[in-house]
Amino acid sequence: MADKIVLEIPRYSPERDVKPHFEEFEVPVHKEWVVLDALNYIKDQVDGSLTYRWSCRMGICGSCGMMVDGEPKLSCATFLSSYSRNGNKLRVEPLRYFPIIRDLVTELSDFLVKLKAVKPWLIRQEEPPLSEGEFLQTPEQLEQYKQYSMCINCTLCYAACPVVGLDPVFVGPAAIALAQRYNQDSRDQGAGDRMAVLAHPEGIWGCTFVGECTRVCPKHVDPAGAIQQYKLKAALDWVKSFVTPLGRKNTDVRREAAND
Amino acid sequence: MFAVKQPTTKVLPLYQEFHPRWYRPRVSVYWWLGQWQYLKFILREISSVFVAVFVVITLLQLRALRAGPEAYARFQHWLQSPIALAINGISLFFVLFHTITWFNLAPRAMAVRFRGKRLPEILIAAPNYVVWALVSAGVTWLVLR
Amino acid sequence: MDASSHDVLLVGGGGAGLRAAIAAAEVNPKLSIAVVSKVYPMRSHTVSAEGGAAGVVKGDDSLDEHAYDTISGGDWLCDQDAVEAFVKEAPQELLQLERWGCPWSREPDGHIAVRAFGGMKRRRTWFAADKTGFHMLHTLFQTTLKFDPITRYDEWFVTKLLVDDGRVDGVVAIELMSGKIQAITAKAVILCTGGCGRVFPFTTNANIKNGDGMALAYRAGASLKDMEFVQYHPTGLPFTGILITEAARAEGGYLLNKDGYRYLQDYNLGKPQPNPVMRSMELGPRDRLSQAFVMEDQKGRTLATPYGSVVHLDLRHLGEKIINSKLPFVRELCLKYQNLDPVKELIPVRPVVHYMMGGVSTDMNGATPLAGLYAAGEVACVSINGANRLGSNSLSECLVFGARAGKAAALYAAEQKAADDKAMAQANDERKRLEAQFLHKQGGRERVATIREQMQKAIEKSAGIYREETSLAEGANKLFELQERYQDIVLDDRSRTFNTELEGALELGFMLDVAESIVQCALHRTESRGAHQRTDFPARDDENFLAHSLVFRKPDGSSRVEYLPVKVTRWAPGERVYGEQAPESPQQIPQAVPAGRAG
Amino acid sequence: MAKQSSEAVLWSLFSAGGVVAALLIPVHLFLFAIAFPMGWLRPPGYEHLMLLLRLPWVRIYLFLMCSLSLFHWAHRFRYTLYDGLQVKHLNELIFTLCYGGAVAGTVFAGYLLGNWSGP
Repeated sequence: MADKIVLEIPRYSPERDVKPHFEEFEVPVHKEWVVLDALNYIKDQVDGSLTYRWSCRMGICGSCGMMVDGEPKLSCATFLSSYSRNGNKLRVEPLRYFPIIRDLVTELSDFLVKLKAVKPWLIRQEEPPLSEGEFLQTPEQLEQYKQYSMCINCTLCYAACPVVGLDPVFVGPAAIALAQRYNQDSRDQGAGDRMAVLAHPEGIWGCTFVGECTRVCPKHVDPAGAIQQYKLKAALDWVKSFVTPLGRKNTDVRREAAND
Repeated sequence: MFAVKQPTTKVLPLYQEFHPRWYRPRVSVYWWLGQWQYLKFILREISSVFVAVFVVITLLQLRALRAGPEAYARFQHWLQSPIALAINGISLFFVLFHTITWFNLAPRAMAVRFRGKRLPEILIAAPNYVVWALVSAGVTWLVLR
Repeated sequence: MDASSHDVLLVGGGGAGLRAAIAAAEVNPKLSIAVVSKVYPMRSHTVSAEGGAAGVVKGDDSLDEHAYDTISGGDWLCDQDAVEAFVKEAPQELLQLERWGCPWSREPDGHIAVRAFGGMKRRRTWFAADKTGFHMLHTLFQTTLKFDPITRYDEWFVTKLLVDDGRVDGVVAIELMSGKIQAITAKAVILCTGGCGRVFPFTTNANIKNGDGMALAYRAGASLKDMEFVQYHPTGLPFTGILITEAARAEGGYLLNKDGYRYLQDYNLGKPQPNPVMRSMELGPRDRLSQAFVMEDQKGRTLATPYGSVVHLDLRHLGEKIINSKLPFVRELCLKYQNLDPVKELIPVRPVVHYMMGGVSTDMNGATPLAGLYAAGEVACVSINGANRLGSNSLSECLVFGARAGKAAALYAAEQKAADDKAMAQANDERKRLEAQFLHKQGGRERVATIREQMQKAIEKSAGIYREETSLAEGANKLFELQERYQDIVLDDRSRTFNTELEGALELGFMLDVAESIVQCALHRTESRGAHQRTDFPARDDENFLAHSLVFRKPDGSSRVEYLPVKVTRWAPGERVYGEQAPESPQQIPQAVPAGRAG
Repeated sequence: MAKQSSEAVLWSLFSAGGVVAALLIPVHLFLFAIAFPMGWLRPPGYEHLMLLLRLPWVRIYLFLMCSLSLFHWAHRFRYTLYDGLQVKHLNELIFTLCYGGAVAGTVFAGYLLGNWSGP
């Protein structure tokens, strides 16, 4: 194993640059160092102006996503030593398809708008008083949506999804998976509301099932699967709307309520 | 539904203090060449073209059948031409690629649950292959009988 | 200069901050509420909490037992009225979170499941596998999205509280993306910025936990309480300091020294049993377990690694099924960061700085003596944690006191008039200070990272698990020197856009103040209690120190320590007994209140 | 809502076509376009094929195979053009071309197979 590695990092500051240019930094490689440790080494020892986000360093806060050797990764969970053979150069870039604020920092407000748009909260028609205790939910019912509740909003899936890059209005993998998280929750009655938002050319129908979102997800959420299952449900809802005289949206809510 | 942010104009405005100017990388037209997974995806999608090509060939063959034994023989002869064989050889590769990717992705699109647990993907994918084998055998039998 | 104005302003968007925001919005939907956070709220450190949140919910448990465990766990330094309110409201808050969709782990019949936890006599820790904090934070964040009165200032860094005539009028903050420095005025400000683990070199705490709120309040004239009580969690991974949750021991994990011996039995923590026993051995309180490690290390019975001595946490006998269902994150963390599989291998662990029992001194509604200033969560000291916090009380604390502070601030704000122009003048001065001291500064030689490292080393050496007068005095001197050198700091980065080096420098300034308050409080408390262990004063001294330390900042920047008596309601100070000698039911309890379902 | 349901229809047709194409096309293609022309297998005689095509269910089977496969193509090709060539601004043209093609193929298949009156 080499004891040094060169990091190639695009530098961009709107005050100085029209577009990013690469800079190289030589950093030591320690067995237990992750890419983030190398960035911290540069910031502390070499160039204090290197700009990136990080916080928990244990793969749960979702701040430190970057393109590492062309792949979306959490830099706190990617060992430096796995790259030290690649000619001793490693490219670390901001997450793809996002506007860049500076260096490795991407612009996330659009993502947050999309997250909110899918109504990611428990929707109930009536709210019994707290004194009635918890909504019962068996471990099996919990299992139905647990996987989709694991998303840490790291946006790696957006950086993996070409549709996000090509079509900026596409709602995107994490947000749709989050909608499914609530749709599949036995306590929720808002699937109809969310369907109205997501059964849309810029919602689920925009997805072409590239499947990359699922491959890069560090928490195994499987947004691609969530979206296809959503499409299937939307198609079945459409068929049902012919069978039942009631409107699509209403049948949906009523069925969910009946399940409760 | 979602606000589309207009890309910056061609002439870049100068930086003004306290007004961040984002750099927006453009997605190359050849984005799908840069990464093996993307290329695989595009090949998967392109497979549909070869599906369509074969459907057209099938329809032409049916028309030839309708038109009588001579027309059918002429069509058979065309199928033996190098160009037809080349097209169909490539088609076979893509069609098989379609079948395999389709079967392997099917379990992801369908969450089948049994006693609260989601069935492992292999249990959903495997029957697809079994059905495929049976149907293929059935068609072959019917045609060759 | 731009300015914006709100009724209630939250600094920090973690568990306490978001809970407070929702509480304020529910009290009075007409109020304008703002959450200012230096990170996107879902990045807040609540996300890293693993084990669970305590709240009495099962029939075999009682509020009094929870209170007793908390008070004895805190070595009788808790304010008992606050603890009583806390244990009463905790179940309701946890239930409320369930109503908002938190994916709590369940019993087969669909009811909430609870697990055992260190220092607790009964099973009362609600959990969502071992990602409880993550699920709580995301549930709270997603729930806030449906409240229109809540405005968010994501990635804004607060540098100063606006104080006028003993009243807090808002904050000055930097919008990181643009570099804009502006006033955000408010009738009430609630600090929910979490703790300050990053003052120490080896901590479970995220990079963002720099004691910002503590320093903001301290500089504004509020006092900090019980700052000498720093909790070391007994099981952190060496090098990274990543936390291996106490739930690993609650599910039955063993702590072994280098001979494979369950050494806790030598430290008055009970006799080893194959299955976990409440308040015994591995389920003893965190202070005692961390102290036992130091003793074991001194006896040469730990293992040496490049990142300090370690002992082993053994989960192998639990089997893959239990580990995967109850402790999946532990396995994930071990595999990803330590390259080992706890199903088959021993986990190397060592004590790691985890939590601040102390913080901004508040009353039971989160109010500080400064009008309009509130605090809740780890940044605050109410105090329910006393000299040692019990695992799984902190998440509940965020909810209970977050909600209380939110309500109190909303009621207060509704009665106040808006801030006047003086706030703007102060904000302007703050902008000039930041520019002169950092962005437009000429000269300077010190790097942020150098001073930060030296501060961390100094405080570890002087105020670690065991302290004594000489080392604390040395630490105080070193911190004084570093404060001087801090004035000579120079930044590589002078730009406006997302200047994280400036942010780091400001955080370092906050940490230096907080570090000093820790060392000063530790120096003045000449007794040993809970997490504060003085080798030169090994006994607890209830006569002189059944009292909270209050540290104030004097006009010259130095500190003054005072004491405030502990509030005792029903539990007279006693001996902390763990292991088999532990009383079956707590003494001194006039009547045991059976725990009903919350409500 | 109209747009919403049309997408659901198109996606359903695409999916059905994907299944049909995956199951049926390989064997048809292998037999009729590779194995028979190459002489690997003895091709069925004209009469045998005509016999089969007189069975209504065989014609329905072929009709569905052709039509659904074409809708499968139309949907995928539409998105491939959008994404691969970044020509989403030609949305209407592409839409008409793709689904129009599928409809035309379906009509042609219906004409061929609808009333089989071979010699």
